[in-house]
Amino acid sequence: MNNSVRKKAPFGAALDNTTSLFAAAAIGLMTTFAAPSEAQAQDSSVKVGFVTFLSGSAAGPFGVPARNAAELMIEAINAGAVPGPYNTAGIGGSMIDPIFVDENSKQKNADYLKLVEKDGVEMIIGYVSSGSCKAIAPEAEKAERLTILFDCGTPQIFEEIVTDPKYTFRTGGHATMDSVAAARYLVATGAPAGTIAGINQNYAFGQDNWRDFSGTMAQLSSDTEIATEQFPKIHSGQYGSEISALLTSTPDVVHSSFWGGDLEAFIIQGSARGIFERSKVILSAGETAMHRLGAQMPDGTIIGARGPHGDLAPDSELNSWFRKAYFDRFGTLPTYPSYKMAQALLGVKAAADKAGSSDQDAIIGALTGLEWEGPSGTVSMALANGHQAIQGTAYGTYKYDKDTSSATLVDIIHFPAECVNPPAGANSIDWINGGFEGAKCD
Amino acid sequence: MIKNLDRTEIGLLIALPILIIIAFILPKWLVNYVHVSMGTGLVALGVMIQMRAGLVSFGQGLYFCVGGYAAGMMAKFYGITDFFVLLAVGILAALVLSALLGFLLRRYREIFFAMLSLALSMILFGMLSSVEELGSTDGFNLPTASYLGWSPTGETAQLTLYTLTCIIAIGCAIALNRFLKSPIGYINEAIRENELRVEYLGTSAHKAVHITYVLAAVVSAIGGVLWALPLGHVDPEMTNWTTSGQFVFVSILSGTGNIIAPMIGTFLLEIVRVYAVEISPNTWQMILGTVMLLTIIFLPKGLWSLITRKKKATRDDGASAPIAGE
Amino acid sequence: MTTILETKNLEMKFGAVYAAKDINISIQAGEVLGVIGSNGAGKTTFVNMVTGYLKPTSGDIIYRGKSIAGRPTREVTKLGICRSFQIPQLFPELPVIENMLIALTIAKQDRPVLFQPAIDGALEDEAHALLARFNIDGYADQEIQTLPQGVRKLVDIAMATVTEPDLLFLDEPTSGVSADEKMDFMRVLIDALQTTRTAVLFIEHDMEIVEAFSPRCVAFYEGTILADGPTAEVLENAKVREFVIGSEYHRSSSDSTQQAGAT
Amino acid sequence: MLTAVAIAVDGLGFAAWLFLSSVGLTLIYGVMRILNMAHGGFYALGAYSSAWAIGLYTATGSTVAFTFLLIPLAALIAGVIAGLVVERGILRFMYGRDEVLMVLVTYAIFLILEDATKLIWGTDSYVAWQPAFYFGTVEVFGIPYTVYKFLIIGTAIAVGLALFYALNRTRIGKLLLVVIEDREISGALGINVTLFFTATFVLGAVLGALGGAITAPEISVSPGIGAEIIVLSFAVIVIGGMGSIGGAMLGALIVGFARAASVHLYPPAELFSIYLVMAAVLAVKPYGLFALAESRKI
Repeated sequence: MNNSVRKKAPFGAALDNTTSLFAAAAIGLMTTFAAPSEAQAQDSSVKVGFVTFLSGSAAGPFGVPARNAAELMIEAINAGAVPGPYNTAGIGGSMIDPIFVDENSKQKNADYLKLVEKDGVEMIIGYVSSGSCKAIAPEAEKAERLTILFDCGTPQIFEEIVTDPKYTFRTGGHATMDSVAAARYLVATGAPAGTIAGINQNYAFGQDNWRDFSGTMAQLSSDTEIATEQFPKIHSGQYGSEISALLTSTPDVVHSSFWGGDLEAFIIQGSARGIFERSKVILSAGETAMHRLGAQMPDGTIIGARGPHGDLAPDSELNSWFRKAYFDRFGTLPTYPSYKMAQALLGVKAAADKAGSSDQDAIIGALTGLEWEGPSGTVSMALANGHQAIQGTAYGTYKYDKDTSSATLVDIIHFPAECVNPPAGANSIDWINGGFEGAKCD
Repeated sequence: MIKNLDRTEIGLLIALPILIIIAFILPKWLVNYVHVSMGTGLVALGVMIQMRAGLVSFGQGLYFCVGGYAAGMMAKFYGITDFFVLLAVGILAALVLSALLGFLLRRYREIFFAMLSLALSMILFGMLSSVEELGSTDGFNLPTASYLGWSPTGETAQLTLYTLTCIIAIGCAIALNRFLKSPIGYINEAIRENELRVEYLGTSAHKAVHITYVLAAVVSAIGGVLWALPLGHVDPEMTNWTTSGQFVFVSILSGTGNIIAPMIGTFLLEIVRVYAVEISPNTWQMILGTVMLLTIIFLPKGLWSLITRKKKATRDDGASAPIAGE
Repeated sequence: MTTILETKNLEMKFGAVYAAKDINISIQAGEVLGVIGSNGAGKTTFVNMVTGYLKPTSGDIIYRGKSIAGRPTREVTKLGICRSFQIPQLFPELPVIENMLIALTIAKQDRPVLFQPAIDGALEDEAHALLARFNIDGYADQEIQTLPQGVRKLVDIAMATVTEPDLLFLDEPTSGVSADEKMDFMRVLIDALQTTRTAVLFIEHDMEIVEAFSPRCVAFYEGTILADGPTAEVLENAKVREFVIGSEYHRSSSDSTQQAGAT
Repeated sequence: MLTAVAIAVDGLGFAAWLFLSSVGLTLIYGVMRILNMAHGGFYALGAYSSAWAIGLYTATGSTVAFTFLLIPLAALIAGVIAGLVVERGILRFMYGRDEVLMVLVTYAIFLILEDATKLIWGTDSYVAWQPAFYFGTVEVFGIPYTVYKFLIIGTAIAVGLALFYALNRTRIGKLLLVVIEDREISGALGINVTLFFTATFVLGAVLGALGGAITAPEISVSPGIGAEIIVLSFAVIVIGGMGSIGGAMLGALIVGFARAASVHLYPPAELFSIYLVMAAVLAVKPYGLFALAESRKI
């Protein structure tokens, strides 16, 4: 801050330093980094990069549960300890060798390329944020490396950004179904819905969720009116004013796609002030909070898990094994990010085992259009030329069982994939506003 | 022109071919960090030239974002992909906005300049985060650039963009180096040291600050365009205060002694972060913080003082006068 | 002799307090004028008003036939009025020569120049010549903050002369200069300024210096002018003796603490 | 009318939290001229230790009433330890450095504290809702508010008054004002400046921790809460005038009411209402509302 005009003379002598610095930097970097990074480990292992939030506000609710699930599943897969049909060791015979990277970075693309080129990963599984996915999907196609988006929700990925994917897959459903199913659940349970209100975080995910939910409600029950639309800043944590606004506008239904700390803060502040008694509250990502809050979560709240995950997952040997193994190791039940990670890894394993190889091309070939069983039930890569999964979803109503001190969901309704997802090629918003053309809801 | 080059500028010109050759020698992932560091490094330069006038902009992300978004919107809404048009649009947008905002900001100094610039950048952040057409907080994607009708793809496209980025970044650095040695550059030094005297010497400190502010905005917008194009993506995070904060920290850590410092500092900090993440993905912030702290403790005038200090030492062998305040 | 500056009923009020009232002074081209008065008498306020640092509450300032009251400092400087400061206003982290170069650069620029080097050999020669005029060329490469107060004062004054003003205000040029050096110091100063026929108004507490260097003297008291005329007459004036000089004789001892307090 | 009442109460509640979370920042800046970014770290430490202590305590099944002692106690312990470590361990070697450099130093400390918090308490969130529910709710014009909210408002007023009294009416406060006015002279007068600096920093850290601790029962304490508070509290003290306790109070009220008004009247503006207010205030009063007077220069 201080070296200034008087440095005129010193800079005069800086030539050798300036150039030598560049030269030194160049040479230094060459010797340090140009070392053969491609040096492969044993043939029987396959390097996989995992990118989720390990710091920041999304780490606690999403990134870390997903990483935990990844660690658990990798160990189990490498040991062949997953129940059948996944009880063979490794994927396509190779052991998974994981590298974890923090998604909380301003240079996501450069970090991605570093994984591909320096660390030499064969594939990358990751990305919670839709913003990351939008940036990474084209990069994956450019880098020609298998990339599996396991969580992010924006429908735009294959609708607009990468319309002809070759290397990019998404093993989770997109966010449209969360909102469509929430509205369908509400109508199916016959709750009064004359006026609806929303409290969603003011960023793309929250805005999309409310747009889809209010749009679906307008289609399903034409006399629905919007009482108030609240969009607090993400991670603000203090919702006193918003709750007052919700209380004074007396809506029948309050919809929220809050997650993480915001969700828990809203439940605590809202339940203390009786919002859950005055209105029917739908929490489309409520499942992540229910076991942690227990009795604090008011009975009667409609809970979603952004897919048939967690307590909404079907009863199966795989699911019970996963829940038990996760609980034994981490002391909490797995939430939907854990399920989604397990689902992605099992999809990869199913594809590799089917192809009998862990080569990128073999996995891509087998994963395209694949159908497999995860802890949350059947997943099929039906959209975007076999690159986008569809999956049904489910909603339930919260009930705290005082006798066993456990959080449960009752009145669970499952929605088939075709009921809550737009058909191949259709744009989500148009599909909702056009009255769900082609929806099959049994 | 050539005869007027000073040593820093010659150094920069020599660095240009080295930078370009690097693309063929170093592994691609590393070149990639060099590439994006040039974009963000230019913003750090914008922060640095304002620091020379004693002004710390905690909202330089505003112009980083304006540049990226202006170019991106040109491509998104008008289908224009020409590199030079996108760059020109980014520059123009920053020029107009900063010329206007400059009338407000030039009255502010110290922490108040920092906070007002932060507030303005956060207002843009808030607005962009609510515009669905621009992808809200997720932002939107940019197409691959074309060059006066030529549309390379794949490796060629990357190398073309990289080479142009190098040329423009070095060009900007040379221009700013000249700026620092120009009368306005000197007036900025004087403003930082004693603004009252500047007015008594018969010139307007406000005008000099305004000009510097606009120039910094333009350079940052160029950085924004050059950063967004290889990434192919922009989002409002570009104008979030945490992004702006990083530019400030890079400038301080690098030192404001030389125009090259922030460019190299940006890259080095990026590499430190990458390796911190690699060593300890769960606690890399702690490593980064410790590195920053140690740098400040041992090199209070920034990394660049490593070089000036060494040089001083060799010079002082001959000359006897001790240099005060170093 | 032509009148270059004339103030008419100049007045400065801070709240209910008059810092200056009914100030009527005219200054001739090339004259040397001493100003005396105790602290808070309104001397510096007067200089601040004329140089545009303070905007007078009422009254007018006529410079070469035109009103300049309320004009910003930089314009007043450009018109040819400059000043030095009681506490030197310099660029403390930079060497003396850079201080002068910056001053010269600013003085010479008419419109903003962005990408051309400000400094060339000619400018450096000019800066050294200026320093030589005040006998401080030997300090050229030292940082301001390492210099003794007297040298800083001279740099401050030298800086005020780079625009070649027609009228120069010196605010207590000898404060901080040790008692036995004051005379020599002033001689260097006045000689240097006489070569350019600059009109000089200097504020001074030492009556010997006023007697020695200024033919005319103005005495301030509580914001008003007590006396204005040939120095000998003013110093003999009864009121001046009572209100100004009386308090001044005890001043030299309190000088140093006052300096520290003001910084 | 109902909306006006809601804006008033909501604004007051938000302002109280803002004031408690930013008064430590303005105190440290006022005395030490350090814009302390690590403040967010202190806030998070206070919130974590309070939520953690409440959780441990209530798990024993004892009466909830004692948690109201735990909250200030947790803030005190967390603030004193963290404040001492940071000030004695790092900052004291850096006094006299450039203000901007100190921002960077404290930012580095903040990064370290963030991960330290994560290492101590993990990434799972902590909920300690018991105190917030303990007193139930009261209705204001038919809108239920938790009594706990009014407790926070009361605490904010009490802290503000206590600081005002301590600064202006006690001997130590007056000595502190001397230190603020001129460090060197007060040193020469025999005042132990170092001690004052340490004490101020620790007090600022305790206040930051208290802001986090007292709001912990209302929120979910999770990684990242410290980062959110930094820029918010900066806005508050800049609006009020850096280094002024009264300014922080006024700034908190302005920001609180502005946010509440935007939520009730025009929700989309909530995201940047704070920054809009900050820009507007600075445009009119460039040094904030209660700017400290600059001493005469020439």
